[in-house]
Amino acid sequence: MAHAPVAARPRVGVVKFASCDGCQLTLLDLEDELLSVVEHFDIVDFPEATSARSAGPYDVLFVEGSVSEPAHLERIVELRRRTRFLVTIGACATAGGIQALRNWGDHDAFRAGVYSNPEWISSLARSTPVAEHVIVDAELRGCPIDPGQLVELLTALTTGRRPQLRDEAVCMECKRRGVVCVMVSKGIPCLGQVTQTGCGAICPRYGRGCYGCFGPREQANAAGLTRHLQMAGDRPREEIGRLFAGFTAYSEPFRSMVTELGGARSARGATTAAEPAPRGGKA
Amino acid sequence: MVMPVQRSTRGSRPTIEGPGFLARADLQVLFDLLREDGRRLIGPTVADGSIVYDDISSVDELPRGWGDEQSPGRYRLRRRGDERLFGYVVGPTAWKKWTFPALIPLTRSTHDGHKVSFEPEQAVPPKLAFLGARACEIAALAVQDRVLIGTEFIDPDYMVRRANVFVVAVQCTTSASTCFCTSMETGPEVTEGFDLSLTELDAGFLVDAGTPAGRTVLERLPLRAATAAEQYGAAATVAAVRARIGDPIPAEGLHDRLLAQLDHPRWAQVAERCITCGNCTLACPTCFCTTLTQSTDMSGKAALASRSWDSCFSPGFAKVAGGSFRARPRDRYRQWLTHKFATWWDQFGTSGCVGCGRCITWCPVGIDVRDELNAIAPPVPLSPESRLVEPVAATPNDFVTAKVVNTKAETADTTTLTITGVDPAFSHGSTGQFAMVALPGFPPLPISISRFLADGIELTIRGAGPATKAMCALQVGDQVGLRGPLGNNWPLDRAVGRDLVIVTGGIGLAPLRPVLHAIVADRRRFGDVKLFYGARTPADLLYRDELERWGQRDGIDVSLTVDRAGPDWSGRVGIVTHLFDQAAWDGSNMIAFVCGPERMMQAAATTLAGRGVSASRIHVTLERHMECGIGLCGHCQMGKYFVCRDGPVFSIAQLGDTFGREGI
Amino acid sequence: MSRGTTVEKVVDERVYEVHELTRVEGEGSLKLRVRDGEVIEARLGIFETPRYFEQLVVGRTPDEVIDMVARICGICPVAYQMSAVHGFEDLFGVRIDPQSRALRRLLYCGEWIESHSLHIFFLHAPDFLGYESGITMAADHRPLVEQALKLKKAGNHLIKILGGRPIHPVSVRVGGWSRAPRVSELKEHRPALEEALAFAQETVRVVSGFTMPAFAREPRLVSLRHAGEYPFNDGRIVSSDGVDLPPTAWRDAFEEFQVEGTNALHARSLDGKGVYLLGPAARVVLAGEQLHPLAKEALAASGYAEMIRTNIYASIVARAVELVHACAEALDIIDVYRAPSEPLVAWQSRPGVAAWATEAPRGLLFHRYEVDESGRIRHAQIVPPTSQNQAAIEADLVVAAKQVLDLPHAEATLRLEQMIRSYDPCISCATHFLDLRVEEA
Amino acid sequence: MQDHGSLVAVLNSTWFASGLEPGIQMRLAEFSRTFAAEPGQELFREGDESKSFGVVTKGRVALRTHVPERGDFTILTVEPGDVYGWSALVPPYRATSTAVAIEAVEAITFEGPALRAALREDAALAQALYPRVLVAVARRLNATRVQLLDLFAAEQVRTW
Repeated sequence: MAHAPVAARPRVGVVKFASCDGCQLTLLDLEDELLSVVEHFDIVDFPEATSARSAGPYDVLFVEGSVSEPAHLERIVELRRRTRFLVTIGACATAGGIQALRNWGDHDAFRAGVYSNPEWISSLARSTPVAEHVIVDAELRGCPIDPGQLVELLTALTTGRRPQLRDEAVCMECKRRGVVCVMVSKGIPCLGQVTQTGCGAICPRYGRGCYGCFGPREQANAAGLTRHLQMAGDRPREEIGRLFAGFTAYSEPFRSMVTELGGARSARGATTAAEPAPRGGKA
Repeated sequence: MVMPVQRSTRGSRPTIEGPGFLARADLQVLFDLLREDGRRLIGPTVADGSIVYDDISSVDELPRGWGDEQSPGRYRLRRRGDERLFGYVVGPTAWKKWTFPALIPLTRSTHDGHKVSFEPEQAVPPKLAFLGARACEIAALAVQDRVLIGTEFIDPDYMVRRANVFVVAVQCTTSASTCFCTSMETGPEVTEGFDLSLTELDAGFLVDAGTPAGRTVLERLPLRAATAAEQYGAAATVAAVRARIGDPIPAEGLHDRLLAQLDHPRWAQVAERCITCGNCTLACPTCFCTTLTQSTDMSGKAALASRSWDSCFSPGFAKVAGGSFRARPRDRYRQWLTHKFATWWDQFGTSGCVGCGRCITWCPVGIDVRDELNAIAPPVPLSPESRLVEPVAATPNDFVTAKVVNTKAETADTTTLTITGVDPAFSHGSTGQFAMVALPGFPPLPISISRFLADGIELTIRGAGPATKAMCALQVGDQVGLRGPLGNNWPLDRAVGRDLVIVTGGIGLAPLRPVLHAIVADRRRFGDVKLFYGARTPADLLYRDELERWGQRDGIDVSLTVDRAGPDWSGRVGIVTHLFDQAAWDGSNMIAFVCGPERMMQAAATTLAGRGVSASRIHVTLERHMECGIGLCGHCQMGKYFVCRDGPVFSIAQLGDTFGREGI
Repeated sequence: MSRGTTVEKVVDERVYEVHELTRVEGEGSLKLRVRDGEVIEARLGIFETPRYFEQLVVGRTPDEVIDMVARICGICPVAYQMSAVHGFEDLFGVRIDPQSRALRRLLYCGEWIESHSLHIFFLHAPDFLGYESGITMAADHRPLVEQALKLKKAGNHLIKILGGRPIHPVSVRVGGWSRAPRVSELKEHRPALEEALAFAQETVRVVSGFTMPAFAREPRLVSLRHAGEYPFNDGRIVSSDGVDLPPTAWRDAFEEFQVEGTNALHARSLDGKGVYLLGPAARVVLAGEQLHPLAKEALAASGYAEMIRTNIYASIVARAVELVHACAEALDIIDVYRAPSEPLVAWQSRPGVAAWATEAPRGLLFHRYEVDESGRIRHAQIVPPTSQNQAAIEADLVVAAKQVLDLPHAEATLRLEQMIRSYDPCISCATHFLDLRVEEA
Repeated sequence: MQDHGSLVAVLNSTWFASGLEPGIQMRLAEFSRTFAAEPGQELFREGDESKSFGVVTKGRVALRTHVPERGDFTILTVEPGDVYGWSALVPPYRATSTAVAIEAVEAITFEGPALRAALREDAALAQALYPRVLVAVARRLNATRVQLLDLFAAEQVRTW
């Protein structure tokens, strides 16, 4: 963590790997702060927003998306080399993203399941978080990331503060906001207890259970929650598995829960599901 | 306003005559009066499938006809099928949301070149009225008063917010399976810390004032004097709530018991279930831990420090440079439980728990602190055990026979019979229980057991009528018919770790004698034990040799007095309450057992209450005509109790207004 | 410019190439080869990484699908939620509360405002005004950019009120909403929307003032059309040449097919006419009579009512007109809104095919799910607008080629890039895969 | 004659005089003296003129009354802090019982006539002292009533 401003006016890059662009869009969605952000940060590379390009070096690099195809492997290492302070943004970059659900399946079956000409397509068998490949200096969780946390990180970078990103459960935010617990009062399964805070408890506030898009919190007792859901709600294992098989499924301990309980598609699921088997036609 | 009150478990009634009766239709008047006073009304209303506290302005927003079902990890609304406005138990919201908000700005600071400046934020608290505060919640406010403004350092934000609150209490007329205010001695009766109190009846409310401010409002309400029936009904409902809740946690001595179990395996076991989500701590009405967060603007020149609720369950809570010093979930659970129920006493002279049950209901995985406490720090059973055994010959027409092996003339008219060869159940009976004793041709009589022996019991009988005279005349070798042991017992386990006062007169010492035996057998587990015993004359004193031994050898402070004596008597002459009516006691950690003529018990209870002993800790035995001893014959009814089955031992709080009332 | 434009000097061949398109959503490339004035290759390459969404949703429940498919695109997540939820409700015969349906339109208004304002001011306008980005544009046009940000925020905030957050909102459920907003929450947003409407009208004036490169062709247009409303969530699939199908029946007239060198699939119509164009221009032309009066007014005043059909660069005007419509309709919906009596109606899953098309900001978005007996997805097909537009884009590259040949190479390349941006391509959307119909050439 | 300071201290240690204003206590001290009695020593006899009013500070004083044929009965014991000889303040100033020390007794006594005179002249003193006397007498009256009830007599007593 930086303890002095990274640079007077840090050179910032925003790059993407496998992702939906929602997290980098969050930067453009800082409507109130955007113009002051660009005063304090020199955005040198941000293809989605500007035609001005730079190959670095970067004082700060925001990396969106998961490492998901062969070309990504060298690219992330190369980017790390040109970066002082590397920040992964969003569930894809920090946890592998929703596309990491394929990690439980047979990749070839997946491709064959959708491609008429799979050989034209290059992608890795597993979608993995950036931190599996290079050292990450800071991460912003969430699918997508929270604008408030992004601003907190940016202001912390300009002042050299430690960004104040809490490691507590989503429940804490529910309680602070006076949101009635959906699990206790409605019996809706909720991952809030095992999920890292940051979103502002959106799902419980909107009458549904947390689906864990900010990923497991430190020492998340997913096994304990699972036992309770099985006993109290006597739900089928696979239904509980699907709770964890979401946007951060590939982060432990969610990953073990999915592996143990099911919920993500197996390779067999893939081939049978692709019924009728795809037949390719070239134009 | 309720200026912050120090919490005490004492049941002192507000010094205002009342109560009045307010028709339900007129409740809106109270709303309007409080709003005229410039107050925001915070009260119960149905939202998101539960009854929450929120801004309300009209009676229509109250949860009319709604009740709730609560159990560990589960809360559901249910229709009551009546028009009650307060027919529910405490919900998810705690009043601290307004007196101790979840997030407040603390300090604004600026940084300009070498210059720095710091501006404290000043709270401008709204004038509020809390409508529907329950006894446990008022106790919780008092606990936070102690924590936040009760010591030399005060929280200014809390102080101003708290001072602006007008408290309208509502007596509990229903309870949830998660309630345990009785064990924490915070309820269900609201006794202090309120401006107005309401007790809801079918047609309306009993209204009482607790402060001059409350009085002023009360006087402007369209009230009529409450009828005796209404007052009795109200008292009876609340008493019924107390009875329903029971005493789920044996709280006495819990402090020491808990701190002695820091290495109990159960800590690790509960940590398997605990998600460390922190819900319990934030739902708790007394938890006060907070954390500071700094935020700066993009330039870094202006910063704001804010304070928000934090929880000892969050990993970051105990983090220092070297990592967390409570690294494991088990450490955090232990920290929370031991703080709430033990070390809080050491820090603030009160329990951190008020027994509202929120941490049980709102634990998403339904962990019940009561179970954890009873598993980790169970009360060590006393002998004789406080648990009651199955009586022998339970039916009225059935008796077992037993042999008198010894007789001892205690006084001119009182004899103690030693009876052996009885069913072991008798030996395993509990202090204060009685046996139905029968001789052919005489009506069976309830006789308290005055000693438990390995293979028998002793009965001390005063020959007052034909049957008792016949019993006193029994000789060694004679047989008697017995049923029992019957009735309940002295709550001796509640005396563990407390000072115990025993006040008794005449033959009343007999049912208390086993209590003294039990204490002597396990003396170190009790604080000061005082026995005040009055008799008619020196010659009427029972168990003289034991009295002497208890005083000389067994560390019991024995004081005797008689009503009249001859010149040869050098002891006290006078009434038993004069033995302590001028003592300078702090009754806050005292429990009292009283047995004697009703007139004497009333005087003793009044004097003890004056010494600060709470009504829930003054226990008396009642005498009623008993024939069956098991609540079938109906003779011993007293209000809603059968004295033989529900008693004979009752707390003054249980009896409420019925105690000492003529003709009940 | 490491990956900017380069020129291979070949005697009689010119190559215009952009290895990584900027100011478009996602990762794409452009290649145009012209030999002796004849276009021999016009290719919009899409190298965005595949994420296999149609496979990931197999075995999941409808409500899970709604959460998952939103992640196909961070700019138009609402569109994905809408096509999915309406498809499922159609299959299960769910009758949602009329107010719930109104809120669905309101949510779409929010997304259109957010997406269109982002595209107009931050992706597209810099081309017309000669800037690298909306941000650098702010140096000379700060008030304009500040207004644009407010407008965008007005849209984002609308989504936030309804769904908790602007990107990947959480409250859309089969049967309605997990939570419906209080009337007061929406009323509080009214002033911001009024300001947004005013600026949207201003925007039409501003963009109609831009100098449009000359460009003319008569594309085949496809969009939804609805008798009573401008198409968001509902209507029939119609084309400028007579196609008229229910929103469930896209596959009766169209298909997708794979082309080498791109990770997105192209689409074409089965009638052999092939290429067709989706998006604001198509909607304004085909469903214009349902535009809000204020939007009609703005369109008329712009003087582009005709040109948006023939000149792709003018699509920016159509987009601005739709901004006016979205702001105006949002205000109308809010004014008559009352909380639905039943925000979430109960429903029963039934096996079968759930298919539906709605209008994403970029054009028609078709979803098709096969639901099995246990209420799980057995098979999924998602046809996003950009993959359908690819063929049209490449066709227009050929048209454009003729007009840029005389320009200096770099300028020509920029012009081509600008033309591609006119489609507001959403490449993350386009990048996912579907099984294909066999069609032997 | 003992110094007033220590007398005040002793007075203050009794419930009867504690909390009285220092001025009043000093005033009281003027007519008070300490007094000690051996076990068995008679302080005054029923029917005699009550010369002094006292506060027991140590030991126990029995108040006895004589019943012809039945002899002496102790009807009350005066314990430390409590008063005896209140009849010295109330006409006809004659003892209503016989007071006997049954332990070594220490007391503070007030000379009757002087105290009465002072109470007549010094309204402040009277205002301070009489309520205390009244409390003492009332408390004794209450006890007497309870004793009169003879609560522990057989017919009243619970039989179990």
